[in-house]
Amino acid sequence: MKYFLRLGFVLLVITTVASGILAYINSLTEPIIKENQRKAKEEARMEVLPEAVSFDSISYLNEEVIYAGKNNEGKLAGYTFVASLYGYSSDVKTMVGVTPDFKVNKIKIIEQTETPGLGANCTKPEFQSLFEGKNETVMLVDKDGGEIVSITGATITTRTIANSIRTGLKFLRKIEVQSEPEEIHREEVTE
Amino acid sequence: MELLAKIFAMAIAAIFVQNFVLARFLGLCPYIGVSKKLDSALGMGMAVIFVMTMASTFTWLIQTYLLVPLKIEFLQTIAFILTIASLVQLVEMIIQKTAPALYKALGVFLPLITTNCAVLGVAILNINEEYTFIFAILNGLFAGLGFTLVLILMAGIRERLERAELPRTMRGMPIAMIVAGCMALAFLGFSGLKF
Amino acid sequence: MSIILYSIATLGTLGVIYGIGLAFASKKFHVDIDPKIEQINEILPGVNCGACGYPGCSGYAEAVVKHGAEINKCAPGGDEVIANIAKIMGMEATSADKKIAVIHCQSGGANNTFFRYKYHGISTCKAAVLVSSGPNLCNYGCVFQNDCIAACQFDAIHLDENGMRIVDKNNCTGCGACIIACSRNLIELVSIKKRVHVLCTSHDKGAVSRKVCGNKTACIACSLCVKKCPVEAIEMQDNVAVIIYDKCINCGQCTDVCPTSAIFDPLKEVRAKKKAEAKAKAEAINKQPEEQKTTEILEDTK
Amino acid sequence: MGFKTFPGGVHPHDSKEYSKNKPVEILPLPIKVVIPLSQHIGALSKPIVKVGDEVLNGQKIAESSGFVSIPMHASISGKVTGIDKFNHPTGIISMAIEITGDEQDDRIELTDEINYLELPVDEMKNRISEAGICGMGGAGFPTHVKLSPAAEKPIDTIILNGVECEPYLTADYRIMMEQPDDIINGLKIFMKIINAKKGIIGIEANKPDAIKLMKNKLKKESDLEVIGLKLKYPQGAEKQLIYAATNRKVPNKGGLPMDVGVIVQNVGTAIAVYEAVRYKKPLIERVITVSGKIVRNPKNIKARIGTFFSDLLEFCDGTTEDIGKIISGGPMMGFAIPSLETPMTKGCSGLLLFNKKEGHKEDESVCLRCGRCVDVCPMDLVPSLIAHNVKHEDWILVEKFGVMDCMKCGSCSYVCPSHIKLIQWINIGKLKINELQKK
Amino acid sequence: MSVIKEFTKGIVKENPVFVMALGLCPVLAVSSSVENAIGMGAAATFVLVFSNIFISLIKGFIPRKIRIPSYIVVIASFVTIVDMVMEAYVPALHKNLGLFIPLIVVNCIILGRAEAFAGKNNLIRSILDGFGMGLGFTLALIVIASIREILGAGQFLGYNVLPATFKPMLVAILAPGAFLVMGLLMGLMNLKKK
Amino acid sequence: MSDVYAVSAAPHIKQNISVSSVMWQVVLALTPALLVGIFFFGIQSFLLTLYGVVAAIVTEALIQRLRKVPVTISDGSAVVTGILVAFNINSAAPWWLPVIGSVFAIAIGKQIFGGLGFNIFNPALLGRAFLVASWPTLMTAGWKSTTPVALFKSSINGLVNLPSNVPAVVTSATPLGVVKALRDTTQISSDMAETVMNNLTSMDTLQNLFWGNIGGVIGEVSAAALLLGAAYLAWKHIIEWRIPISYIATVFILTYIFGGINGLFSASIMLPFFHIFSGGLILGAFFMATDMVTSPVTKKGRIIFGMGCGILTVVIRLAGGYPEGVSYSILLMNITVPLIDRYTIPRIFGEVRK
Ligand SMILES: Cc1cc2nc3c(=O)[nH]c(=O)nc-3n(C[C@H](O)[C@H](O)[C@H](O)COP(=O)(O)O)c2cc1C
Ligand SMILES: Cc1cc2nc3c(=O)[nH]c(=O)nc-3n(C[C@H](O)[C@H](O)[C@H](O)COP(=O)(O)O)c2cc1C
Ligand SMILES: Cc1cc2nc3c(=O)[nH]c(=O)nc-3n(C[C@H](O)[C@H](O)[C@H](O)COP(=O)(O)O)c2cc1C
Ligand SMILES: Cc1cc2nc3c(=O)[nH]c(=O)nc-3n(C[C@H](O)[C@H](O)[C@H](O)CO)c2cc1C
Ligand code: SF4
Ligand code: SF4
Ligand code: SF4
Ligand code: SF4
Ligand code: FES
Repeated sequence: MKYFLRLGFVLLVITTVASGILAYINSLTEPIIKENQRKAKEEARMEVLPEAVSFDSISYLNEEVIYAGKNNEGKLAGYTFVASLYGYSSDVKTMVGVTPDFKVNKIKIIEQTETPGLGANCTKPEFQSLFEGKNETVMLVDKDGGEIVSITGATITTRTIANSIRTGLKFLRKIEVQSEPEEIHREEVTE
Repeated sequence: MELLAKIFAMAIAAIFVQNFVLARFLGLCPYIGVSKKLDSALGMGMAVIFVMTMASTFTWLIQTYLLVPLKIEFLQTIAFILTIASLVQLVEMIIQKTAPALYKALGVFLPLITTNCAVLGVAILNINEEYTFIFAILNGLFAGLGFTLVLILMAGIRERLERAELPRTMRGMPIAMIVAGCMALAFLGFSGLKF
Repeated sequence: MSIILYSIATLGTLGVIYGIGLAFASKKFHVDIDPKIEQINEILPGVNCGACGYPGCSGYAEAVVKHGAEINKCAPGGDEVIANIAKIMGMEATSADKKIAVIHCQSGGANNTFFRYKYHGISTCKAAVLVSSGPNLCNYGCVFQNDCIAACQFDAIHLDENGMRIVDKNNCTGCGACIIACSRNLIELVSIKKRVHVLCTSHDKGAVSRKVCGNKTACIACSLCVKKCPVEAIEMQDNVAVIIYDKCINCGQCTDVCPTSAIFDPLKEVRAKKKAEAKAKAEAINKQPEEQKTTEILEDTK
Repeated sequence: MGFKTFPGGVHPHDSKEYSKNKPVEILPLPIKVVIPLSQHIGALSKPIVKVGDEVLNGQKIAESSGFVSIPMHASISGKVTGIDKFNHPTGIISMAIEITGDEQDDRIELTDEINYLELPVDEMKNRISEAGICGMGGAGFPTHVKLSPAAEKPIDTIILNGVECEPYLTADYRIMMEQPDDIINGLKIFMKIINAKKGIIGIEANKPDAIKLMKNKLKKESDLEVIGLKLKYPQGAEKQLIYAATNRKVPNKGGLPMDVGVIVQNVGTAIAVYEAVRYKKPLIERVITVSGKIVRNPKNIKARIGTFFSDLLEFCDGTTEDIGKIISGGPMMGFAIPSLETPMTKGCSGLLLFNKKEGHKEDESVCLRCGRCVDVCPMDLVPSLIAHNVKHEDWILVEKFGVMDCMKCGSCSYVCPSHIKLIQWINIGKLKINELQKK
Repeated sequence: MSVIKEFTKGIVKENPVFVMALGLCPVLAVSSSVENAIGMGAAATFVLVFSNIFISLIKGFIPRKIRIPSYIVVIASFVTIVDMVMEAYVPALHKNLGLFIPLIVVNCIILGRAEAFAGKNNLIRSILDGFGMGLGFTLALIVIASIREILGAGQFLGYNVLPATFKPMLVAILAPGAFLVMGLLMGLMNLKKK
Repeated sequence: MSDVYAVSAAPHIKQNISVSSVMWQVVLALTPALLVGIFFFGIQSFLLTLYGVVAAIVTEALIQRLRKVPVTISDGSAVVTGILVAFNINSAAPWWLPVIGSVFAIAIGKQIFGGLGFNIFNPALLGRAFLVASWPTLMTAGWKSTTPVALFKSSINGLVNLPSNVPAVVTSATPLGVVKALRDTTQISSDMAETVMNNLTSMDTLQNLFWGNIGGVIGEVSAAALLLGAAYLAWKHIIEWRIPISYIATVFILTYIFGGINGLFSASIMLPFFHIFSGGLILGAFFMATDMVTSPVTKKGRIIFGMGCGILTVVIRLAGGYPEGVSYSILLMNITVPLIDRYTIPRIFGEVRK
């Protein structure tokens, strides 16, 4: 019995010490990590909607927040949302900036693990710029009759991105056109 | 029906499309180490299926009811590996005592599994993918099945290669890697599979 | 701060529970196993990586003890572990009385064999002797398809220029694999100290064996050696002389009397040289000019 | 006419044209014969003569040394000049009795039992046993043993094997053409002894006139039947013949025809049995085919047991080309032998001579895994895997894959594109497994 | 064994990847680019060195029965530290390596060295051993990653190194390429050994 | 001792067949398909094939030299591999594609395992899979036709008589590409999809498929030419019916059940024929799945193998990321061959059922 207690005790000491140290280090790194994540999203938002200086959350699309961005005059500068759909081999997440007239301002692929050299080419600026100024009616791959020229050998990825953005745009238009911008219940997002 | 379809899709993905070994690079040590004999491979495969399912279950519970409420998710790695290690050892001892026949067929492979990154991998993936309890368990099961499938196929091939006139330098590990590469090449055929 | 406390508490509790639980379980579910397995298991790194090809360290330990698995399979353990396992298994080589293989036939190549037929078929001795009793005229001699060479893992059997199989006594470990491989039962393990061997196993009558031996070194069962041996170490067994190694004293006298050189003595040259030297010395004392003769003798023995 | 057959098998060219239409000729008395003591499966016969003894043609010179053994008889009259090791037509070297003839050919006396079918069964069997008859279809199993099946295994059918599926050989064909009545009488004796209800004569499709002849002869016999069989090797193999004729499968792992109520005998054996039962004539001669492309005059010869092959060849006027290979028996299962100075035995149905080219060497290459051997194996084995495992000495698998069920028909080796000597490997495997099983 | 050898053996003679074939998962998984390889190598080396230090320090206090669990806890702690620190300071790399950082815990090299070496040797030797092994691991990773990145993307560390006419051999950075490159390299090592 | 004769184990006669005769007959049987390829795609397809063959032979000789084993390029197996690699490449491919494919096929697919007889995977298909994974765009795009005469009332593309209002999405280059495009896009009405499907299964399309007037890789286009070669091989007993028949039958049945666009059994009876004659199925079933080295030796095993290929082909064609699944299905089944062989050892003649 004593032997068992000793075993238990040693393990206890080790785990205690370990967890103590870890908790301490965690307390140091966690804020940085959180801040990183927030910054990353915010930077992405800023990037796709550079005119905006502040963002208000207005709704949710697939559990991701849709923001309305205001420019420095406090006027609506546009919206941002994260479009997401399963592509060739992964979920492709795109930060989309939308102008107030529901055209794409800019997009940024923020998460994907498509095939390097094929689907992964979607992160290239040349490709992302294809989407600028398009609305949901032409937000289709060329092969589907739209205006998005697909990446060679990666039609699936292209189609995924286009479709996800199109869905988002439709949704956005629905909720925004229904309700007047002023009436929308807005709250500052604190994250 | 909806649920069944989802489970089916998950099974296909975990077993073929995102096979743990060939596409995700998890569990390679036993894949190379224990695939020399079909019998061993079968035993190992069964043990892995069992442990992966168990581990998925327990780690999910620990994560959801212990780490998350207490906000100590950073202890995930350490808690999971301790859980898996203890679980495996416990199961091993119990089987050894109560079912010697089963132990002979399966139990001897259990210790090897502790350091198999597929097990810890599936536990962490379950959390990352935010699976529900049932799906976490199923994911563990299917991932184990996928692992076992390629392990057994590999063992069959290696038993045949044992008697091939391989170039000397390629014997053993190198040819196993090459076969794995060819298998991965063939498994690319499953890529993009959707039902 | 609370997080630090929580984590310490959680992990500590987990640790204690797992630790004590396992300790209890190991008592409760204790199973007796071979102490050697335990010992080896202790020595092994315990990382259960599977590099050995066995299911974990304990699997390997069991394989070593029960199934004679090779002891050098543990990659993480390195040489140290190998040495330790060897110690536990009592594997230290005892070189006190090393036995090596002796091939009892001096034939064995196309150059020194008579044929009954041209053999077409699988190049193994086993297969060749199954076809019409083997291609060579002698029914007891080497069929030289090299099964022994293939069987030897230590590269200890080589061919000489006549195609005769020679055992390299340095490489031979006395494993006996070649004995099993030889379809003519020509190979025997003999203490390395015994140097004189009858290199023929033909049970044919003298006249026959003399005729069929391509190397002309068959034992013709003349029994001269039996009579000559000072310690009665040779017996005639069914038409062939057999040395009882326990008795043989390596004197080589049988070699001298054998009319067909069926008895082989590697020391013969050394002996002859010594003898010649002794003789030379003796004669040198008697007659100086005879010197040339001795050199001739020496050259003969080369 | 619907021909019956078995699954698997191969179609080598039958090459029977050389000797098919040559009536049996009788070989002049040889000066010397050598009678091996092992012409059959079972224990060696025990010599009962000494060197120097005078013997008569037909006199017993060696007696059977057990139940599964047979006596041997002198096939010429003369003097015993040696009891020593001699060449044997299976290629081995074994003990034999040499008799130098006195050119008198003095015979022992024979009887003539007109009502031989009325003889008691035991007497019939005794006569067969005393005549030293063993199977003449190749395997050489003592016939009296075959005719004494275990009581719990009733035999209802006797099959006479007139298939002669080996290429070149025509001995059985000739005797069927020339002695059909004797064969039928032999069959009746078999049926009488064993109390079988049905007798079948199986003949391959490439001998239509033999089938016709036999059919005519058997028109009135309701319990006797001729069955035509497809031209396919090894149609004459016992188990395959039984399957084709009766649709019964002899169990593997040492199962015997009697397990399915059948006994198979060669047509030559039937004649020998008839002669033994009726005339008490010992088995001292048989018909043998001497053939091959290079034989000047291929023939079917009735020759004394113990005659040297060299004498037979001389009777056929030698060869037109240099001999490359000598084969005793058929080309598929026969033995290549090192010397013509080899005596023929009771089981020798053929002597074939090949030229140097036909006897040339083909090296093994690696197995392509083409599966041809698997397709043709009449025993449904996987010869390539057996050979592969013999090579790697995995005896457990070798046995598991059924090496002991291989009848060495040679079909697999015949079709292998990689020239793998499958049978040779299988033979090694058989030997090893035998050895292991004994332990 | 000399102290220097303790350090160098891990690099070639007992290279954990090519010779011992341990810890293959991260090797194959992250070797599609040199950058990831270096990151992974650094992380693993860190864990190796520090867990070796700790284990060689506390080895006297650990009862045999709970040796392995204790070591695991030590290693897991360092892994978690690496994990957190990387996430905080090099988030991009952390994201690329993903799952394979926590999986360092079960990497046989680390547990193996802890058990086979640090558990038996003094502090200095353990440090050198850990460092040597870590370096060997990193170098192996870099070699594989270089081949894969150059062939598969025409790049090295993200810079184009091959002429534009070269059409990258995509397969090299896909899963099959990892196995094939690894197999061929191992074969090459065997060839050299003889 | 004057005459020394040859002695060997029985049998003493031997069927006139050898490895090289088998291989060269396969080469012969592949020639009609090559000729049709040249006819439709021009001399370029011949050159590509030549490059593939030469590369295969040179690689084989080089590696055998390095391995210090006898050089066996004359047995023709490398030639077969080279041809089949090139047959799996489209005629517009650059010259180095078949070369690299053949080098990989022989070096990694064959010699590394010990050469002829020991390889696990079909070398040519491994070469193709390697190329597809490495240069997917080159392997799947850009069919070019240089048909000298307009033999048939149709185009070299996937469709005949395409209604003008069909969106561009379905104008894929190969018939199976059209099927996959229909599956992938949401931008086409079900009526339209039906029209396209009907078009695919029309007699005209089927005829084109059969004769080879259609987009595809060099070797696969003409079912007729391939069947001619296959018939020769079958007549010579070089290939055996089990694998191709079970393969094709499985595809037939499964595509009939699952192939329709409106659920189970909605396909017309012509659809299975469309599936059989399009893509590489005929080439694969008769020339690649039958590669004896990489297929099971047992009879039952071969049927299982063929069915497995069939199932995988249909799965990939109807649900996979590629329009065509023949090559992957065969490769995937290659993996299972050792196990199939192991568990399908036939019951020995006379073996008693337990
Ligand atoms: C190994 C491999 C990876 C691939 N990865 C992708 C991918 O990430 N995204 C994608 O859209 N297509 C990918 N494909 C290609 C698809 O299978 C398909 O051929 C392609 O999407 C068709 O597009 P296309 O019409 O532009 O040729 C990949 C193909 C292979 C062989
Ligand atoms: C492959 C093979 C082929 C055979 N072919 C014949 C044949 O053609 N004719 C024949 O009488 N016996 C043939 N036999 C022998 C028979 O199996 C059987 O032993 C014989 O018919 C029994 O009759 P017996 O005892 O009278 O010789 C063959 C055996 C084997 C294994
Ligand atoms: C290369 C190889 C191939 C084998 N193939 C088979 C096979 O096809 N069928 C089989 O039952 N056993 C096969 N075995 C036999 C196994 O080694 C082992 O004897 C068998 O699986 C034991 O199974 P059991 O205990 O159920 O009888 C094979 C073994 C090896 C090494
Ligand atoms: C009927 C038949 C089909 C063959 N098919 C292929 C094939 O698909 N791919 C290939 O590389 N070789 C093929 N070969 C050639 C040969 O078998 C191949 O090179 C071996 O796989 C190499 O070991 C074939 C040969 C034959 C006789
Ligand atoms: S096989 Fe063994 S006994 Fe024979 S020579 Fe070689 S080492 Fe010696
Ligand atoms: S060497 Fe001497 S002791 Fe030995 S057997 Fe010969 S004579 Fe006898
Ligand atoms: S394995 Fe035996 S029975 Fe089968 S074909 Fe070969 S020799 Fe005939
Ligand atoms: S016939 Fe020959 S090459 Fe074909 S599988 Fe059989 S042994 Fe192998
Ligand atoms: S590193 Fe993944 S199982 Fe060993």
